[in-house]
Amino acid sequence: MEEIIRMEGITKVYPNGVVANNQVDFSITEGEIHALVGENGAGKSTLMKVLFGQEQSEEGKIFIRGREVKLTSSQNAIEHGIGMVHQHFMLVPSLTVAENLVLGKEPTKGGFLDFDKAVEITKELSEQYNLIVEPEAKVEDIPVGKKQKVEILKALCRGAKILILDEPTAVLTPQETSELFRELIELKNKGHTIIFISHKLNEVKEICDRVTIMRRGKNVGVFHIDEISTEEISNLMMGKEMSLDIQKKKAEPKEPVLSVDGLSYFNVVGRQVLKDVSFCVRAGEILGVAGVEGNGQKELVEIITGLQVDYRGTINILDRNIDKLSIKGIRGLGVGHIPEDRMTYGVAELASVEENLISNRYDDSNFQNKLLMDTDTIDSWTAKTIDEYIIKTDSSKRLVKMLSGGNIQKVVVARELSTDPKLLIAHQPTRGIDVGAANFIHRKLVDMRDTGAAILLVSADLNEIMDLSDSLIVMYEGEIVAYFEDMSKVTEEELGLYMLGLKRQSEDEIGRCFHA
Amino acid sequence: MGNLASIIFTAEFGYAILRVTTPILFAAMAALISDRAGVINIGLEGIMLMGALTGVIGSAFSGSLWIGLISAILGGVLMAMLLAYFSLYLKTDIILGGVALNLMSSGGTIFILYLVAHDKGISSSLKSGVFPQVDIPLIKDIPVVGEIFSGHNILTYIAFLSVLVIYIFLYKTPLGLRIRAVGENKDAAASVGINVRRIQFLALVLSGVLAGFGGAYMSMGYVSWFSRNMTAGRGFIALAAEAMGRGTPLGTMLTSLLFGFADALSNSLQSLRVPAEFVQMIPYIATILGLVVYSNQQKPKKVKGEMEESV
Amino acid sequence: MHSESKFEVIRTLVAILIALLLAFIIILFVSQEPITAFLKLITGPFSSLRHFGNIIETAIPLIFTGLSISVMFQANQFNLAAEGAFFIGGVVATIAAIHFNLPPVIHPLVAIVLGAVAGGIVCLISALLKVKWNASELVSSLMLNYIFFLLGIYIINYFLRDPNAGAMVSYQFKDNAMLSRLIPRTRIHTGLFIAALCIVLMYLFLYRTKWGYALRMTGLNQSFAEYSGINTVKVIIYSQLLGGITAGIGGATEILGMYNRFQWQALPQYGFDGVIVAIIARNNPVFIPIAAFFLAYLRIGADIMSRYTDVQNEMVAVIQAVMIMLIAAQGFLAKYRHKMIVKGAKQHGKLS
Amino acid sequence: GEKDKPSGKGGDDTLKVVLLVNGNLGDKSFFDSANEGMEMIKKEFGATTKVIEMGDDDTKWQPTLIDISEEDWDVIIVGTWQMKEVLEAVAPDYPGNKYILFDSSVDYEGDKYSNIYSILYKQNEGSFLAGALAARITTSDLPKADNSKKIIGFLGGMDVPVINDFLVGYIEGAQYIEPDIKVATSYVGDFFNAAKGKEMVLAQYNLGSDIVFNVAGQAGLGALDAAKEKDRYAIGVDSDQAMLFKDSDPDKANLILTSVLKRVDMSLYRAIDLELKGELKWGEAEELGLKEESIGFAKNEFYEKLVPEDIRKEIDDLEKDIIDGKIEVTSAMGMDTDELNKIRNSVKP
Ligand SMILES: Nc1ncnc2c1ncn2[C@@H]1O[C@H](COP(=O)(O)OP(=O)(O)OP(=O)(O)O)[C@@H](O)[C@H]1O
Ligand SMILES: Nc1ncnc2c1ncn2[C@@H]1O[C@H](COP(=O)(O)OP(=O)(O)OP(=O)(O)O)[C@@H](O)[C@H]1O
Ligand SMILES: [Mg+2]
Ligand SMILES: [Mg+2]
Repeated sequence: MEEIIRMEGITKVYPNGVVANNQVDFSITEGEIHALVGENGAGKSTLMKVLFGQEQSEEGKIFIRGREVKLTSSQNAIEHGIGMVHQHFMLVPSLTVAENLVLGKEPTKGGFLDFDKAVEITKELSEQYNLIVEPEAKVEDIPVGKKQKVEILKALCRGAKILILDEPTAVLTPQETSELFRELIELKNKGHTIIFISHKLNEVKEICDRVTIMRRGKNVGVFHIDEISTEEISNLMMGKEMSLDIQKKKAEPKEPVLSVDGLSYFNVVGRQVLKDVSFCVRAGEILGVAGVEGNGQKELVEIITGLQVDYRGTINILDRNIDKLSIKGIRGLGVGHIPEDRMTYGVAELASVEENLISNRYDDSNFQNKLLMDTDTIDSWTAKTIDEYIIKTDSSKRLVKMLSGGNIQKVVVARELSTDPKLLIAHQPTRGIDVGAANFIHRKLVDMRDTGAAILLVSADLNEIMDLSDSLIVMYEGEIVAYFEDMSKVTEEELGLYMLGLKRQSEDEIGRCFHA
Repeated sequence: MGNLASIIFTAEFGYAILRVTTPILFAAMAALISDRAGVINIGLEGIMLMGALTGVIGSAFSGSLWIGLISAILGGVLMAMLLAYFSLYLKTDIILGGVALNLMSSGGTIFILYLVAHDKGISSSLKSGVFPQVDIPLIKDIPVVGEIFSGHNILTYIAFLSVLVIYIFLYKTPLGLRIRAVGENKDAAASVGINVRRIQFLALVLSGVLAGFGGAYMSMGYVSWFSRNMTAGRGFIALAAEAMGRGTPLGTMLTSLLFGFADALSNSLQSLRVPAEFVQMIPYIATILGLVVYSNQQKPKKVKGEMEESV
Repeated sequence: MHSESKFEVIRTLVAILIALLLAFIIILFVSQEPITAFLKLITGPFSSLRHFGNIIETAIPLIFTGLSISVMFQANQFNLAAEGAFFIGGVVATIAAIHFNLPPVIHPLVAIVLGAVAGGIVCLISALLKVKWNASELVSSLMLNYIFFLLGIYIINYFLRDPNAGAMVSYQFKDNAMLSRLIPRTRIHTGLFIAALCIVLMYLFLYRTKWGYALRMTGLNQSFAEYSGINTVKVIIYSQLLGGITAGIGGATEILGMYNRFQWQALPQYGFDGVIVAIIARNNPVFIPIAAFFLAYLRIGADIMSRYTDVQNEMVAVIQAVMIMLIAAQGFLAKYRHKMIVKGAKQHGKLS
Repeated sequence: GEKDKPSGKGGDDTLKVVLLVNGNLGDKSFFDSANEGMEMIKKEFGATTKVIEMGDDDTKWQPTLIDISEEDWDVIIVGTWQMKEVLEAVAPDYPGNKYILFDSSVDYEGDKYSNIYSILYKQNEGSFLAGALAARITTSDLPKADNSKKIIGFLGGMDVPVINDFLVGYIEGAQYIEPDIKVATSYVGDFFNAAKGKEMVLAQYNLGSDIVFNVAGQAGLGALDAAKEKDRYAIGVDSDQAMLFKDSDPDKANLILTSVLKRVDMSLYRAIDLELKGELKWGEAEELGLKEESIGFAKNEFYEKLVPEDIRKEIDDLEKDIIDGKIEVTSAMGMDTDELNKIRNSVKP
């Protein structure tokens, strides 16, 4: 097969001084699915943004089919048949699927937008590639999986022959993921070339032909997928050997710490998002919450942590009703919260590491010295915490936005765990971060459980849920549809059936999760 | 109070509302276009003022009203381009840029006026034109309605027409779609190859065009000369009207009219027995009340914090 | 980081140079005596102690409104009612300065405290409107400026107006009420100390107290602050209250330091100048006095130039605007900056 | 900016006069008139003159006055009440300088200001005549008068003593002719918002007044626009506003019956003339009115054409009575707000 893209000696320095790519060579051949892997911050997205013309590199050349090209804008790259589906959705929520799809190359009739034509284009394309979407739905109303499809269609619609998919599976359920893989294979068979970025090495093994591994801004090797094992890939990514599975002894649950009784919630538009949800989390156990995103997990977490009010039902934490409590009051009961969206809730990226670490205890009396804050105590506490959680930064005064994704998540985890919470709500605690950091965080969670904390783990990542949880509930359309007291009896496939609403336990079985 | 009614329920009062609303409406539409593209244009006041001056100069030196209008638009566009260049290309904070633009305009117009007319206050030595008033056939013969809606300055009709034009532009044309996309999520727009900066530049330029119309109306319609600081805060009012109208052309038109009503009322009430200061407050208080009534009904997220601080 | 701050200095200097060059070009076109005019603009403010004193006098109110705006901007509250708060601070200080009978030192302090309260109320209204009804503080504050201007004028006109005066001004202040002058032959007044105190207090508040911490975190990321348990509603309220108080102190200090009776006929525009000062100072109290001094220097230079030569001082508004926009332009000289960063990265051995 | 540079220090014996404007030129009234006075002084007496605009920032006025006081000028002229206290603070430090203050007077008690000459204007005398004329017109059967309603209008710039002095004279003059006259009064709030001035006057015309007197600087030009739009009468102020528009806008000029003139130019010219003759009374204030021709009532071609002879005759008689002291016009100077309100409210429509 012909080499379709070659990047040579790419060096990219961000305005904040981060050297994201350092003399990277990268090449793909036509018609392959090529994996790009590496730890968080290794420079994968950056390299792809350079290829997509979105970022300009300081040094280096790009060749397409052997001809050198200058890609100075996305428009440029699009013209060369390159399409990119970003790590974060690039959609305009208030516009319809069709409008999002044709944006930038809108069909017109007499100078005006031709909406019907846009819908038609969407339908045709969607049928052609078997990526089913509703053209006239507003993007803000459709589920994540569909948004992903819209993103891919967007690229195809612009005639992309080379598709860059930056962590497309991070937000998908197993079923959605396998559906996506089927579609990718179909695309490949139709002659498209795909660059696939993922942290999930089994996925890489599953559908990719070759893999390029990056570490600290450099390319550390290119392999045929059959020539290399996942262990070897992960060793190359991290530069050292690392065990992947978590050692954990059997849980010894004690009294309930969190009890949720008959919780219902209607969102702003009046849709019922939670329906009569009841369960308990006991001291010394990790209760997993599995479910496709958008089935009420987000609201559940927001209500328990006080971010959302106006619900019906009773929530007690350590026998105290939280109905009248502020977020601060809830935290005061000994609740920690690792939020799902770390850049929105987890950190203030323009504040320093230190400032981010103390946000839940800045007014603690031992941090105060009369009217002023006691900087000495805070500094030494911060230094200790940075050490303990192995946060890679050259100074505690460094802005958080200068850290890599994994280290940012460690800042969040360090802050939430170092208060020794009695109840920890961990929502997607390792989403989109590398194996090393994820492992570290998993181990910390297990340690916490062992010292008697109650942990509610909400995650769309089935591996994570299956590995960590002591017991598990499954949510579907705002209801608990299954409860597994013993994890060893559950298979991934079976979970999938519950998550998609194809199966449901009896009320009695479900009711067992309410230990009160 | 009988007096009050005798002021409000007259055709003249209705007519006055439309007249008073015109410059605000132009400026509010200008605010709307740039706001929808995701750039706040605080410099409207200055842009309008510059348009008012360049319009008078253009009209006086060419002897043509239409060249005057074009000059006003050019003046507005140049100012808007300056703001756009600094804020979009040199990354000057857009609010600071707007404040600086207003500063530049309030001094700069006087400086230019002095260079052109050797006068620092008013352009009355320049013979500039005034846009004609037009009667609308049929409507003009209907009693009351005709008196209110007919016989306005042509720019007044253009102002109200611009609402429709902008509506169509924003919602029915490719460029309008791009402007809305850029304003809502510029990364998304950029990812499909839309040049975000160019779209925002264009939106600011359009904003300059509309504010230029507003300026032209001030100095060649409302009155027949330029005088220092003659926009007198209308650019700010327009921002309020746009915010109150929640960024939709129709809503913004209604809120502009509301302000026009309040202003017309304050102009009329003065002749009665209310302290001038309070009467002059009416439009501003009306705007704040409007903001309260029309602003997002959704409560700020965390009101719960107020109820109880800690355990 | 070190090269970063070096770059900021360079950029500021280049911006000033370009603006001055532009000033010179404009002067060349409009003046018969361009060299003199230009020299007056640049050196005039330093030509005598009195002129230098004028810079300080002008800088004092700018420091207050700069601080006021910066604390609100740090909390991400775009409240521009500092203008109205400054004005009403002056009005209320006037009431105290006329109607109270207090010993020296105490009298101005009481007047300033009352001015502070009044200023606080002005900005507080925007905050409450935002908290209760989600009304944009930017818009409501612009309206409040007019409302409080008119209210202030009403108070002066109907309750404090000196009928023997030939303009709409208040009675004279009690002698005890006025701030004393510090340096003979200048009007530099003890308000300078108050300004200095406010700078220090504001710095300590923002960077060394828990309330300042909460305020800054709210400004940097409100969702994060809420999630962390910070009561952002409270922050929104007290940041604007504090901004109003600072502007109110400024208005009171200006009135008692520079005037012997209230005589503002229009909004004095210091609130908008405060935006300029705050943004040039990057909202950092430490840099506020420098930015204020710089702006004051420019304005005094312009006055002196127009007084002695044939150049109209309005020209300087244009120069000021260009200079301010260039200084605040993050992207100005960005290419040069990027080169410097790449070079720095190479030196630190990050690139092989 | 400056008009002319003083020629070198000391040296020759030409008179050197400087005018400090605490605002800007181009107001088409007060300061422009003072500026014209300076032109006359330059032309007639061969004096070296300079005009400095100090802008609107009142904190800059005192430093400027001090700067100028330290230069070599024979006479330093400032105007308005706002400069009075500034002058009081500065003048005693420079006993060798001579200062003229127009439109206000320093407080001469205690002999501190022997180097200041103050000029006050009796604008109320001029506006008394305007009021009388307006009252006559509104009850007349002139083509554009509405003699069913006895309402006349007044547009002020700001609610300040000088403006109210005009107003009180206007009301008194009108009541002198027509005791139950109504006067609609509006204040623009500043002196530049012409659009607002126009709106307000339109509202007054809508209320039934058929003639409006504007005393609002540039904002007052809006009043004249309103007159044209409504085809009603107007009275101008400060400069002869009918003549101002005679060529550029004859339709408008044809509605401006007269203007009340505040002749700052004449009064300054007169002062310098007296000074050269050695007759100027330093250390005193003079009140100048119709008699001294420092307040004028424009009797131009439009006045002659538009105002019927019998009314003109009546106005002339009134003017004579004022000059002779037979009629004494009330002044709003020193009047408190309550009293003023009583007068204003008594004639509100
Ligand atoms: N816009 C930016 N400005 C400054 N630094 C950036 C920017 N984008 C990324 N970086 C930094 O560049 C480095 C590489 O980032 P990049 O996003 O390419 O990593 P990645 O391999 O895609 O990581 P992840 O798996 O977390 O997505 C990181 O240190 C990151 O913090
Ligand atoms: N602005 C900066 N100035 C100096 N060094 C920086 C800056 N930003 C990031 N760095 C450092 O540059 C190096 C490369 O960054 P990168 O984000 O790739 O980290 P990383 O090695 O991927 O971290 P991890 O594996 O923990 O995610 C890191 O040591 C990081 O701390
Ligand atoms: Mg990393
Ligand atoms: Mg990435």
